Amino acid sequence: MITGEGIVKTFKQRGNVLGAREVRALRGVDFAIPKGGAASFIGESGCGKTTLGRIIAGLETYDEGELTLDGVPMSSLKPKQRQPHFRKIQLIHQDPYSALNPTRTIHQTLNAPLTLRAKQTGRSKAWIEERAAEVLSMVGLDPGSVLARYPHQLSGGMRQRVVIARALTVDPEMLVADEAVSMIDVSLRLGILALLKDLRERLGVAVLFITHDVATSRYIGDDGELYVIYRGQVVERGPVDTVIADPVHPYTQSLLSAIPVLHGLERPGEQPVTPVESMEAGQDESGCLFAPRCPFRGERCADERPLLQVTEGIPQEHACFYPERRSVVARPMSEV
Amino acid sequence: MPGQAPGVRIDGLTVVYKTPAGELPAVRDVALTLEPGTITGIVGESGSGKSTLALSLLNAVQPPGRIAAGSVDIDGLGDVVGLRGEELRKARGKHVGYVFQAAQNSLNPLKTVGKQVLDLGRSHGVEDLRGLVRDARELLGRMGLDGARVLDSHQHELSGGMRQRVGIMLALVLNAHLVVLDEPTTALDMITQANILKIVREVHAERGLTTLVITHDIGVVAEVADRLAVMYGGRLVEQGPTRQVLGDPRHPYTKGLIRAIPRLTGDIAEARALPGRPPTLTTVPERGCVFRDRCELRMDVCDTDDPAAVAHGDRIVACHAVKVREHA
Amino acid sequence: MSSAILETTSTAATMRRNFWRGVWRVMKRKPSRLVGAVIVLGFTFMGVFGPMFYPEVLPRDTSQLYAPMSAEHWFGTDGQGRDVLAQVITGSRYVLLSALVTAVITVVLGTAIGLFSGFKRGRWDTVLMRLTDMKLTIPGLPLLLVLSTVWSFGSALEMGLLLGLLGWGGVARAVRSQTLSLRERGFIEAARGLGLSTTHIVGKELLPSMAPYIAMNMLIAVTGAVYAQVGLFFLGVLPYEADNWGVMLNLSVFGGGALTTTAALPYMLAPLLAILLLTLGIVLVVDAMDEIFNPRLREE
Amino acid sequence: MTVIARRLAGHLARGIVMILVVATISFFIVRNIPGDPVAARYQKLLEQGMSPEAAERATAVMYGFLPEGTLWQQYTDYMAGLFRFDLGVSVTHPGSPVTSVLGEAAKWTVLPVLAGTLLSFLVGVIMGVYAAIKRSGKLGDFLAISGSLLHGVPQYVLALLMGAIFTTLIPILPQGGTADILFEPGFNAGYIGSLIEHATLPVVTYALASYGGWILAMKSSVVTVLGDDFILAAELRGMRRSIIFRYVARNAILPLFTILALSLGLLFGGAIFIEKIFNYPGLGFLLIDSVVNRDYALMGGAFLLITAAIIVANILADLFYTVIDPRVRSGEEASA
Amino acid sequence: ACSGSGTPTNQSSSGGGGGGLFTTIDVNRPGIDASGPANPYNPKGNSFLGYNAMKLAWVKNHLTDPNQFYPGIAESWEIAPDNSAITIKLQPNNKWSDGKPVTAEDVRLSIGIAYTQGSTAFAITPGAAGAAADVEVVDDKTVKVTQDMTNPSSKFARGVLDTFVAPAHIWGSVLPADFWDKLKASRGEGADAEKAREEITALGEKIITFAPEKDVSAGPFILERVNPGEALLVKNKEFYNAANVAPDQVKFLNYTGNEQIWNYLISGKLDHAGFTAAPADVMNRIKQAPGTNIIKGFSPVAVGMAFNQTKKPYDNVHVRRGLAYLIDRAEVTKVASPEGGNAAVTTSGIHQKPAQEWLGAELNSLEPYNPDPAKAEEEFKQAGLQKKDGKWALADGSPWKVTMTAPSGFSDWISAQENIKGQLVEAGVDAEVVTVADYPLYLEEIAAGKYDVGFWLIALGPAPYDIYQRLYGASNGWTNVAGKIKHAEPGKSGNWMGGAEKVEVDGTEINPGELTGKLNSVSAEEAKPIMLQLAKAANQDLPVIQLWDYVNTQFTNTSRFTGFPEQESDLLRLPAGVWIQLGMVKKTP
Ligand SMILES: Nc1ncnc2c1ncn2[C@@H]1O[C@H](COP(=O)(O)OP(=O)(O)OP(=O)(O)O)[C@@H](O)[C@H]1O
Ligand SMILES: Nc1ncnc2c1ncn2[C@@H]1O[C@H](COP(=O)(O)OP(=O)(O)OP(=O)(O)O)[C@@H](O)[C@H]1O
Ligand SMILES: [Mg+2]
Ligand SMILES: [Mg+2]
Repeated sequence: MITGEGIVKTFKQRGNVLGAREVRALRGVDFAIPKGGAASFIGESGCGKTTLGRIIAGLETYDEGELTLDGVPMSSLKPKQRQPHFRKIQLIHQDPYSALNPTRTIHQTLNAPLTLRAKQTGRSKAWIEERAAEVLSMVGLDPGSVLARYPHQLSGGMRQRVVIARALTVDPEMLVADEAVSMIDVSLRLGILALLKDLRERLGVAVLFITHDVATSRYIGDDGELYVIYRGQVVERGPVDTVIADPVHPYTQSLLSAIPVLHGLERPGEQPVTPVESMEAGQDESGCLFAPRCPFRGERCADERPLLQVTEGIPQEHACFYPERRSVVARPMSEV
Repeated sequence: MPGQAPGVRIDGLTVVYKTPAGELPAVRDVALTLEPGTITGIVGESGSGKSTLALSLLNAVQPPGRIAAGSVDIDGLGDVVGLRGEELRKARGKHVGYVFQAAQNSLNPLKTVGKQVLDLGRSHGVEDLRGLVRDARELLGRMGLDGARVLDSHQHELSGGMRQRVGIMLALVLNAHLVVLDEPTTALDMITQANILKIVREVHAERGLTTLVITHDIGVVAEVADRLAVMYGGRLVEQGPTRQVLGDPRHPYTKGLIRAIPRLTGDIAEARALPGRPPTLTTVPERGCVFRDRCELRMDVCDTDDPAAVAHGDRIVACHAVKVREHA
Repeated sequence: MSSAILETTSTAATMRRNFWRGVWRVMKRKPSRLVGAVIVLGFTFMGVFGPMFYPEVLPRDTSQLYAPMSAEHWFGTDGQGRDVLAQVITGSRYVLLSALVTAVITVVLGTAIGLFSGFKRGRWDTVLMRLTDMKLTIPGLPLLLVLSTVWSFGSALEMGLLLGLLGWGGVARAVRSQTLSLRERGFIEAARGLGLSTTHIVGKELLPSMAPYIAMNMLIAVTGAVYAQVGLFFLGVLPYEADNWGVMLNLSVFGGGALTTTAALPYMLAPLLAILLLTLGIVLVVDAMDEIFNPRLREE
Repeated sequence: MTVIARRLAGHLARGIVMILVVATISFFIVRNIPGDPVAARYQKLLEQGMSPEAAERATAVMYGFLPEGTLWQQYTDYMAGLFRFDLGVSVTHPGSPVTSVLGEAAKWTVLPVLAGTLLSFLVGVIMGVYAAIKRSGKLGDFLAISGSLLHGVPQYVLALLMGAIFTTLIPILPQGGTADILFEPGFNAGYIGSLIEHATLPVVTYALASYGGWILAMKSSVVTVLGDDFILAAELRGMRRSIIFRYVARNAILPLFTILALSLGLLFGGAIFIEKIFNYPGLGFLLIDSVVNRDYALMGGAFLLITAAIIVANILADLFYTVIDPRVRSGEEASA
Repeated sequence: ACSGSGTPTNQSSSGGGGGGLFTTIDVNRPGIDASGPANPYNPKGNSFLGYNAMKLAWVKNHLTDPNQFYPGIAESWEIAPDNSAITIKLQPNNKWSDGKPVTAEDVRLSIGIAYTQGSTAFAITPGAAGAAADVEVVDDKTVKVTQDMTNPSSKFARGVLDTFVAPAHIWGSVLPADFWDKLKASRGEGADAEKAREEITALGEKIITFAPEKDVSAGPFILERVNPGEALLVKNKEFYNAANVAPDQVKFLNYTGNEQIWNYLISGKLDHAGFTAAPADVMNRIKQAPGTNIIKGFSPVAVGMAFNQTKKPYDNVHVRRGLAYLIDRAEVTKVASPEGGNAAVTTSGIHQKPAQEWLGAELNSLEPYNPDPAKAEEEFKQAGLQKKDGKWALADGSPWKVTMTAPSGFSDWISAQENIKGQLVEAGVDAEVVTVADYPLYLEEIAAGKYDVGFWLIALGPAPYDIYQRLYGASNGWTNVAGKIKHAEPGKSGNWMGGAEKVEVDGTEINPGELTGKLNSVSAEEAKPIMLQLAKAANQDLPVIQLWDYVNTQFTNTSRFTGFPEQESDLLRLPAGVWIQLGMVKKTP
């Protein structure tokens, strides 16, 4: 069980001589991912998804709030002590090429963490070899043909599988997949998604899926939760299908409206929402962050920040003063 | 002004790249017609030869590549493959506009956008440079930007979406009526993408253009294109009106591809990945169907013969299996 | 079980074999690289074994002072009637040895500082880079000249040590920027996420990725060191060593009049040619470094 | 423009600190040098046939030019003098302040170095563009290899070869000196001609020595820029070749300015060999001379001046960079 | 630029009235300093001896007599038989280049300046040998200088006449009004005298830095302009012998290395050049240049291989003798200094030529130390050295290596040592050559006794005291303080040679240092027997092995000028400017 409460992260950019520029990447994010569960973070570029994912994987520090792994609050530990906890959470990078060392064979890549593990648990060398083959088989690769190769000799999909296999060598409890399929060829994407789902089911590994392609978030399991993030804040949260089918936050609705319609297979949603453009509009910190772009903004939005809440008749949590369901997503033709 | 939109006929186009293993075709024997005034979309996975095809439209394949065979006939220009030197240069920009991928930098980092517009004007002998700048400003305004400010900006001062719009402006400002957009929305976020696509559609209609959109994202073509062509391993395997191709794909690759699209709604179990992996320049088989390794309908003839592109009404499909079924 | 272990060792061996085969492939790709490798190997041989072919004190023939080139004396003789070629060969050891020491120190120190700085970042980085900046700003040769008045760099090792201590700045700077960029690469982060030790990350992940870079710098440092020390000897600010190349240049020009008449010209040309050849060899070999260490380019 | 002012301020502060540090280092090195300038002169007088006692008395006066007081006192005097541009008096040029001796010599270094650098910069940059364009051909290969070779070959090798060719084998150029004394100095053809005649060998050697570096740097820079998308984009927009060439050139030359500054530094170093070999009375020559004669003040001064020149060159290059690169100007790019 | 008579020469000679341009170098002063003042006291000043810098008289290059001169500012002089005084008569119608006459006042001022600069005759050190006691202006053209006879020197006249003369109307301000009083005070004892001496020495600095606005010369030429490469002098029409001065202009070429001089000579650019060592091939090329002449003459310098006798085994005379028998000096000279030196016939401490004058037939009685391995072996055995596997080792069996040190840049010395090393190694004596960075360091370290074996200049004549002072002077323990000779222990007070204080010659024990000190004041005839004793001591005791005697070799070119001195001329150690002012050099018809 991994939970975060009010996580805040501010980047200080080392600008010029006169003062640094601050970027508020996360402004108090709450989340909870159960053991073996699934969660997806979606949002526009720059909204803080990656930052959050890296914080969860222990690769980035946070300024405020608390991250709790299996009931242990991380801020109570010294950096050294946190490491074993974070090892249970493995990050799968977006770019499978840069995630593998081009100068090392797959064999060498897998061996390093396995050797460490063997040392810790007192296992033999033979175990390392066995285990390497095992994790490769787990991700659907043939150990015999893959082990001796260099990353550049593999396709994108295979590389991504190797990255996942490497994460599996340390028996993680959770995988954080940051845009894990966006650089994979379209025809192979589903394969990786299916693999993640399969790992969840077989090994009970929780998956945190970060994407801006909302549709893919459905494929890691229908029990998953969707977190919609806007400018470092969660604006809507609920079961994947519920949020997609009945989004209530105007931002979620804008996002979903922006998804291209497969004319011929689908027909567009009836109430698409087009946000006012340009994110630059005012960094005003008091009101709703989305208000400047929101076509439905009301009086309260300007001065008050809505918090994530549950309201009558709406199954998901949301952060909007005027929640309203709108049918924005395209429907398959066949449903007609 | 009707009739300004040119038609384009690509025929038998083969483009090869020189590699240590010899000259290998990245685009092979492609035939494609762009009807005047339509938006045609080309989809294909990475390395399928889309960009190469797009560059061929301007006879701009970069070395070590070259157009080995075929013709690209553009109304009002003739066969571009035959054009050389100044003629070719003049055709570019004035007749054919080319829009680069968004996140990449298609602007000179050292010059303001306005100065680059002027360079463009001078290159094409525009006499009324003021008028050109005015046009540019209007175009930018049309796309929802503050034209004056953008013209005064350097590339690094613009966001990805803004750059992309500047790119479209530069492609159109000389009044080109054939526009090629290579991956116009890749690396942009969804909302910006939707905006750009909207702009593409509107500008296309307003200015009476013939447009070619190249992308790996079927969603993008489905959203904007009238006609859709699917590329695989350097070949066009299927083409036809967008709705027809999406609704009723014929080629097994198209089918597989469409099935592999993650869907927002509906049964997730319907979607499945295509087994195998896309070919690269070196793994494309020399003879026979390029898709056969991943094909469910593979037949013996696929190993030996290239399937010809055969018209089926509005649709053109290059598959032995489809032919067989049709004839049967 | 044991067979599995055997298998691993044999895979390692095959990989090593593959590496060398790859190197051979890379070298073969351009004949110039082979030439370069032959030259560099030739000099190495010369430095290691060359002096063994000659007596400790070269025979002199006072009837043949500054003799012209002949079959007997390929590059003539010097002002003492000693064979010039023999001096170039016996002198190569000092030059090459100290160049090697320089290169090793430059690279080890530069890489260590660059790695540390780039990997730790923060305050250490700032301090180290300020230091490096300063080092890079102070011109090397003038500093050497000034230093030569305090320290006479007696042995090849001392010479190499000093040049190395003066030369690491560029490497440190370059390695640091490489480290900074590699650091952001997924595989380094992944290794950290997997809990791998810093030693592993630096030794097995970072360093191999920088190998072509380091190797290149090493070779360049060799030429730089040869250049600097021969230069210092040539200027005559360092104590004299009979068969040092720089001393040969000095004696030929300032003693033999190589820039005045032709008699001592071969005496000057021989060490010059040696330097030129060595530089050429290294330049040609450097050209192959990138491909040797990049498995992609190596295997193709 | 404030960015420039701010950068200038930062650079100046750092430059001054550097100069002070270098001054301190050179002071202490120089004061630790064994050997006695007076003894050297004494022995010289003996060799000229002066009697030992007379020689002793004649050299006694030279002690007056040696610094006095404790080391610390000497140091503070030296540093205080530094701020008054007073570097003490030279022992080998008795009575002449070091600054005036340096000034005279600097004239003869700066001019040829600048001329040589400019010459090689121009030729090297043009050849570099060529080498980049023809990089897959024989010509490109040849240019690149010759560039590396020239770049790798020590300056004294070039200088010796040039000297051997043009003063020994085909004696058409003078060896040493600055101009024929018979010409009245000033703006007359004879004097200028004589100046040029004497400077030809050093200048051409400077040029040759740095030419290789330029060709290599320019080539790689042009190759990088040619690979940039905006060049292809410009081509596809049908821009004129001349305009594209300008785009390439401006973008490719930009990074060379940093190298230019560094190379000026190297040239000052290299000036030592070239000036020694061609007997050109510049700073490098002076430095050797002062080293051989143990002229502390002069040695320290020459070393300091050479270093200061490099620092100033670096500052200028950076400012220039700031002016012409809009990215730096607007403070976007953190200093590399 | 390849030929001496380029365009510029022709240009200016057309204006010069047919005298032409005399091109030369000043071998004693490499590196013309464009910013140097026209000041003869400044080592980098642009004052060229014999051209625009004048002395009272010019010292003849005599083998034995230091007191022979050619006239300069002085037309004639009279030396008292006991050397107690000299009366100088100036040239009657000599003028400075600005038209003012040269007077006794100028001489008096110059003598004052000489005190500040330290000179032999005008020394402020109390008790200095050969110092002047008084200067008296007799009349406008006559000056009389008397010697302080408490510690007289036979070279007194030389010390006086070898004095620069500067124009008082330009230089007058450099000496304070009370200078002569101060000088008097300084000759005494006590604190006041000490203070006065300090003040006078301090004046020296001021004088060295003095820069006259314009060169004012009483010599045949005046400085016109300088640049870092060359200096130009033009004829001084006021010079007393101007009518006989042939060249209109003199051009001094800069040089910073010998190779430059070689190039000038080969291209026939120089009308005269002092000696510079050159390798044989270069020498041949120089000789081939049209008009080139080589004039050789006596040079009172020799070089010896000196031992530090505090180091083993060099403390043993047999070792030194053994080495002397092993070294073939002819070969060494051939390699190291083929044109500039003659192999020493033996080690006498005196240059071969004056040795014949001083020693006569006795010279032949000295052991010549001709190469003789057998004798060497005998000597080594006597010294207790052992021969093991063909190599000589020390008495205790430890290895022996002759380590010779030379300053780098002294190419002839290094060549010689390299050659000696080869010879020794062949004879089974291990040897090596070590160099130190430069000459100042070499001097410092050799004086500190850091080297076993080094090269040392000896026989710096012609004054007999100067000759032996190099062997039996400060470096060997004897110091001459106010005429008193003291001996210091080896390793102390600069005694690095560490020889014995007394040696036995022909059965009598002598103290070579004291004998050398005596040479300062005795007459030539009295000196002869002392010289013989010292020569014998040096020959048998071998504090050094004399290797070669330098030869004064000068280059002239007769294409443009003739009338240069003959071979062996006594003018040869004087600058060519003196030859010119004496009216010798003439334009080639
Ligand atoms: N190391 C950093 N230094 C400074 N700012 C940063 C840093 N990392 C991220 N940011 C800023 O924090 C914000 C959130 O970035 P983050 O990468 O988390 O977004 P994201 O949602 O992953 O975007 P994308 O979809 O583009 O990957 C952005 O504005 C980004 O510019
Ligand atoms: N310069 C080149 N040299 C060699 N091969 C090349 C070159 N450029 C492209 N190719 C090859 O040609 C094929 C087609 O490339 P192209 O860029 O047209 O593909 P694409 O469909 O645009 O792919 P992407 O989606 O990655 O942009 C690829 O296999 C590629 O490897
Ligand atoms: Mg991200
Ligand atoms: Mg593409």
